[in-house]
Amino acid sequence: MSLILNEEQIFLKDSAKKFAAEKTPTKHFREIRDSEISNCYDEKVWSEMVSLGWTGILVPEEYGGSNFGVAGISSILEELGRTLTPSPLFSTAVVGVSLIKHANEEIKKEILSKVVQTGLKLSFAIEESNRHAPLNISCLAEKAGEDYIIKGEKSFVLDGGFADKFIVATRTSKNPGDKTGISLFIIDSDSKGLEVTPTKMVDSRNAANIKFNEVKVHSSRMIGDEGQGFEVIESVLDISRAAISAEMLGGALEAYEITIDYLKEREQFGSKIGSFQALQHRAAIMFSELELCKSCVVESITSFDEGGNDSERLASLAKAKVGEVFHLISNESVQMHGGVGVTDEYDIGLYLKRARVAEQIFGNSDYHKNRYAELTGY
Amino acid sequence: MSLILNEEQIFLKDSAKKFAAEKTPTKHFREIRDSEISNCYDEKVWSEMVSLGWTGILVPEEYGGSNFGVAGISSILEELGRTLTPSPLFSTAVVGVSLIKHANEEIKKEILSKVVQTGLKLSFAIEESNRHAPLNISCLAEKAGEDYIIKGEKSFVLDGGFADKFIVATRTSKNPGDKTGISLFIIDSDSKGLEVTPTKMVDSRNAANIKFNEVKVHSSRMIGDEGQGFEVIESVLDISRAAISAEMLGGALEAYEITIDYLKEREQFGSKIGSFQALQHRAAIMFSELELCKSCVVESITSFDEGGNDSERLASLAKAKVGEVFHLISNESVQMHGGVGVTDEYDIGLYLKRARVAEQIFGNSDYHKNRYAELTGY
Amino acid sequence: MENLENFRKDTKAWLEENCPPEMRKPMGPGDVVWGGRDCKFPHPDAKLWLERMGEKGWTCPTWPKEYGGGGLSFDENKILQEELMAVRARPALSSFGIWMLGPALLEFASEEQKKKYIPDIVKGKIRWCQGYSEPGSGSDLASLKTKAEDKGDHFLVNGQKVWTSYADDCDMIFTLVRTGPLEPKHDGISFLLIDMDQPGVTTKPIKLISGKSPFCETFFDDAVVPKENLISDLNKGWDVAKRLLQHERNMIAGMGLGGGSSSKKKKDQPVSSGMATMAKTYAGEENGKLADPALRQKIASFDINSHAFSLTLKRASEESKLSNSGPSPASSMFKYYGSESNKLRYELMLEAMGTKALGWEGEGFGPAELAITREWLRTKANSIEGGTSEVQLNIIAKRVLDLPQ
Amino acid sequence: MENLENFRKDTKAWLEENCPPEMRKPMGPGDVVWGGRDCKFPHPDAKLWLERMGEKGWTCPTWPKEYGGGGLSFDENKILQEELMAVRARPALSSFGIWMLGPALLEFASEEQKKKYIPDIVKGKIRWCQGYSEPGSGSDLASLKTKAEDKGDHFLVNGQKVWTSYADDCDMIFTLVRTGPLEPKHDGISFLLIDMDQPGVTTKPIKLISGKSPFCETFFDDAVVPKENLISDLNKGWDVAKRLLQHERNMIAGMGLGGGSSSKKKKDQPVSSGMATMAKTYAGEENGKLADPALRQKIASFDINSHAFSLTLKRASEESKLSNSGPSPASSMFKYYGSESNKLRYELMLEAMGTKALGWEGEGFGPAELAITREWLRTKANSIEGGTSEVQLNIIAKRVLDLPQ
Repeated sequence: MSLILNEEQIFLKDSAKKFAAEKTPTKHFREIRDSEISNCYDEKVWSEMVSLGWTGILVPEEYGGSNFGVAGISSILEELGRTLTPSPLFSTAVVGVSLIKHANEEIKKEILSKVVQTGLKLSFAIEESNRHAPLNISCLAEKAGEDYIIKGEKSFVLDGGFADKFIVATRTSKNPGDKTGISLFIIDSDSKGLEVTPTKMVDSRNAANIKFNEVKVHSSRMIGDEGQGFEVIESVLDISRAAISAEMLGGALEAYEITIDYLKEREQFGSKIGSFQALQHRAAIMFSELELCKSCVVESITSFDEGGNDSERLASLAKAKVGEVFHLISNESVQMHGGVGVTDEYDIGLYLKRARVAEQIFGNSDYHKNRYAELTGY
Repeated sequence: MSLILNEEQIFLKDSAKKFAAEKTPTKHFREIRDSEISNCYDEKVWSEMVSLGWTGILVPEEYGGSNFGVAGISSILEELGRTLTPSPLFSTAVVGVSLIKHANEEIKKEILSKVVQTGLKLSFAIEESNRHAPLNISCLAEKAGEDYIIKGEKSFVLDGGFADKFIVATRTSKNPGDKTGISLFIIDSDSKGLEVTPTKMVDSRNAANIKFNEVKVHSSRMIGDEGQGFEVIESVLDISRAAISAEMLGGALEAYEITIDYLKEREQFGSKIGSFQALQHRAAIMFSELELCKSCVVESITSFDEGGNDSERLASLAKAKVGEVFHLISNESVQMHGGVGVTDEYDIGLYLKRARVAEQIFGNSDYHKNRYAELTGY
Repeated sequence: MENLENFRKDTKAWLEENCPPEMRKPMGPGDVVWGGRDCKFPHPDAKLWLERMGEKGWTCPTWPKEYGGGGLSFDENKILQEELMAVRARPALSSFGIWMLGPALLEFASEEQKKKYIPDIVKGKIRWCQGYSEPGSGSDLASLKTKAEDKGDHFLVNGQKVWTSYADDCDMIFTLVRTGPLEPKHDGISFLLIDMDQPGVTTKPIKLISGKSPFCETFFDDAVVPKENLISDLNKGWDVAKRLLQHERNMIAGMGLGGGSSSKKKKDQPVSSGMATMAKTYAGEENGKLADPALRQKIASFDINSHAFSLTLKRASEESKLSNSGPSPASSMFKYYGSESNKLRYELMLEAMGTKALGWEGEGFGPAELAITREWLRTKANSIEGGTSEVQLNIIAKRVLDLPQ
Repeated sequence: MENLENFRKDTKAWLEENCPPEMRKPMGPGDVVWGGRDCKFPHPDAKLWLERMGEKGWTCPTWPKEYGGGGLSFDENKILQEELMAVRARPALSSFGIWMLGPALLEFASEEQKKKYIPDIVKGKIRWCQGYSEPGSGSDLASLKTKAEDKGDHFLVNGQKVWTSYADDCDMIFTLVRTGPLEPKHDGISFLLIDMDQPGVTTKPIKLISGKSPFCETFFDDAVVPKENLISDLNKGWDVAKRLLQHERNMIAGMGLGGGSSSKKKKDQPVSSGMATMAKTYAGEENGKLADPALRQKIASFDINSHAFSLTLKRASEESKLSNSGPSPASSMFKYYGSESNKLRYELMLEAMGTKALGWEGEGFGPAELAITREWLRTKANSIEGGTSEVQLNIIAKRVLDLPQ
């Protein structure tokens, strides 16, 4: 596994860095947050992302994508994470596209090309409780002739408030907790009986609660085979965990750098506070932990593209480690800022909020420690 | 529950402090350790403890004791813990006496008076595996007429290498893990078939592995009723956990104070190392944690004497907390001493060793956190 | 003792007659009475209740009678509080004047000043806020720069304060200002009372990461302050400040105590842990155990520390009663541990609640859930306000451990 | 490339002929060959093997041929190491001369000194130890006080060194001594080679908390050192020292890597964690999971960090290859994290083993168990030797983070 990005990936990362600096500095996030737009993303920015080809990075060339791989899109997310860029990129270009890639040719042609060309927005409806539990699916899809009728509820559906299409994990047989019997469907957001309630999260992003009131979907809109959805889910989740870890790393690095700058600048008791040894040691520990995170993330995001056979474990490792460190850094950063750290005026608190939401996406640190241990055989 | 010792307890504590300073400073421990005495206690010192009445503190007055209570003996142990005083006091006067107090009148008369007058040494054989598991008793006692025949093995028997009498937890019915079916017997150390192998621990104390090769014991030597031993065990263990927590607190306080003194004295880079803020903060955290430990210990040790109804939980709380803090303090103390901290010449490393052994006595911190949660209903 | 029993009887009777029925109902968040020139009362009975209590001086029961206080002894006050509790009386008045300024005036003000200000505090006529911190001086409070220039019969004040709670609703502010040189910094500070009802004083609310807050920035732009508003001697304000800060520290330390700690076992009642009960609701249970073993372990650690901490507060108070000593430097330990513990409490609640703790507003979350999320963010300030955790550790190292500086 | 293939062929052939069969067996702890005037060989073949390897200069393969080294290129050395590994050859020589002194001499010594000392290091004729630390100067190495007085043609050395490994078995010691003033402290230090076979040099072993150790105290009492034993210029020894310390730091950082880290997953092989496997033996398992959930969580955290750390070492080496740079100040991070991680590894092993990890000697414990207990104690020195963790954090803050001093 390479631990250094290749030229192509470095190019994407640099472009994203430039993009974030010019188009989506944290000021952009604040503007959206404080505006009346409840969607928490900007159409114009999204169009620009689409025209830069970012939605097609995981899309094979035959459907108009660039196939630049998980490391490519993750490098972009890391840079966007630094400025807290709000966009449907993760939900659409990582989670959504990875799911659709398991669908039949017809669907792929239809949806992937639209994602690449027009920025069609996708959202994955999987969670049903207040913590990540991909096996605990009780949302029911019952066969009725050529159709399935979906009944049930989903929560914490990322970017669900404005998605064009949902991919829904349903149960077509067996009981909640069973690995088989799970099937995936593609549902249009304007489907009859679909009740989407956007929720406003502490990080000002959008997630949704969804009710399926007997939503009818044609069997041709199933991804993969009936009852075999879980394998697809796990592999897509691992890619998504690696990618969100990269975004979190970006946020953690930025929060850390903002704080180090503050330590160099703020004076108390006649000295820069960065000269106080207790803070120096804590800063040095943050540096060390971030170095470890960088390694985990780069290993995890490159493992998919290089066909590694340990991607599940590395994804859990990265998500667990980065989650813990972003938690640490966000707390330490606010504390080291003192009074201004808890004001809305300073950016540092925004990272604290984002850290906790991102921590919960597709499994928090304890979830992944546990999974890591299981995959390692203990 | 009182959080301040009464006059009687303060008197005992002061006497013990004086005793430790005069008779058993750490030099005394070193002398025994480096001598050929494998027993790791000094007969003369033991006699003096006996003549001070310390072995009778938990013994009712009718058997010659003072009945000064758990808080009394624990206060003594705290002071002796400061100088790492090696003696059979804990095994005999706390664990042993508390067990014997549940025996019939005849046994009490016989044994308790000898403990008080001649310093008869008792030892409790309970553990069978490498971690504390008071329910997992498979050492068998089979009835044979008026006798029982004991077969099985015990390990980590504190002060077992030189005890005069053992109290053994055996199974008379049911299976390991069952709360009933456990019976306690008193066995003379010269019993036929009893094979005692003293072990030398990292803290230079003595523990023993014991084999029972069909050891015959008369049924009159049973403590309490057949099969009802577990209730006795749990109540004695809780007293013992509180008392050993007090000893550990003494060790932690001393290690901490030695270290604070060292910080005030050692110079590096032209300054006392105690002036370095990073060390100051770590020292202040140690102080805070020790304050919490003092409170837990005093609450726990007084709860037995005051007839509190929450003694189990408070004992687990104290053992869990003090175990963790002694662990922290012993590590920090050695580190803050730098190079000399890892030499045998300095005392500080002795506390590190004692901390780890004491941590394992009757359940380590995780064991007691778990038990605390269970007793609190989660 | 007979006197005390009489006092209890009289108090009981007085409360029976004078505490209005409305004032015996549980309080909502909008029901606090802060006093002041434009005091807003949630209910006419609240006005009545304040007037009656103020008349007796029982808003400040132990303050001297000559300044309008209740003049009660320690034991009498204990009885009063018990009887107030017994009828579930609401506090007649909440006030920084009572909590902070009053005790400082009693210790440091002139006879004239005491006569002028204390009765109004007791009766809630003036609403006070505090003005210590400045944008440039957080932990290093003594480096403050707000300047009071001597203009003969008055001072002219220029500068800015931050973290002035409720300043936009207050009548007057007690402040630390610089009247002397910047160095040595502790020697040029004075304690000044400033009327906010003048063009030279303006305020601006501060928005926190947790949302709206009572905190404001307060700006002084040629504010005029009569000389007689100086408390204690010129340039001796730091002594007043130190006493007030110590007081504040003790108040905040108490925050580490609420909620999560497992309750004391009562005879024949099952013990319980608030945090664990809540966690079970969100994370489920298996055979009576919290289903998530990692979370369970963390909650057990928290409960143990929380219990040990409240026990330590109790022990310290028993010990200080025994030795008859005032607040010790160890109060820094309480401030440190209490605020860190409170932060941890909310982090654990967040962890237990999972995505249910991630809401900001609107649909999809219960009001209690939203409140916890906001409070989680609010707790981040606990280890900063009233002296940061770092400052507390410095104080412990210096004053308690006596480590070299 | 053709040359390299030839080199591999020749090497293979040479080893086949010259590496004695005894030297291809696994080593026991007593089988290390340290060289020296009174070198003890565990077997006659060890002597033969050292002579043959020394003759070719392959004990120091990349050192220049003119000083007895192997003169091999980077790629040739890689091949040599691979071929040595292929026949499982034991190291012919272990030596602080090779690890520490040699590189310093190559960089700082005069031509004459190189000719005199380096060939003997290569051949293992002289056994060296290092003398830096003193009882008064631990982290603050530059405050050392051992004094070398100029006596015309020689120095007279007085003072004491500590932590001199194997000093009681060594022939010579390379030391830092004070030849100039105490202030500024870095400017009065010189690097001196001292023959230990003289009455003015005595040694005394240091007993550690883990038991016997190779460390000694070394005393200089009018030790005589010829002027030509000064390396680099007078009072310029600190430059040599800094380089050596950096080198040492990198060596120690590697220690955080062993044992506990979970192994890389091989195709169709189950992954495993050494620590977890061991823990299962002692703490049992339930449904394939380690029975103790708290311990399991801690081991998972450890394994994750351990994996992340070794990955970071690898990444740093890839990056430095790419940028062609030498060791960076970030090596302090490796020293810090590696030693802390190694301490934690042993604490976890102790926790897993329960009372089985509490033995000191004698019956009742297996040899592996006793070794772990001793090693646990030994690891406590990891975060002290070669620069304490505190010093490493200082360096990171200063050199990497560029925080104000």
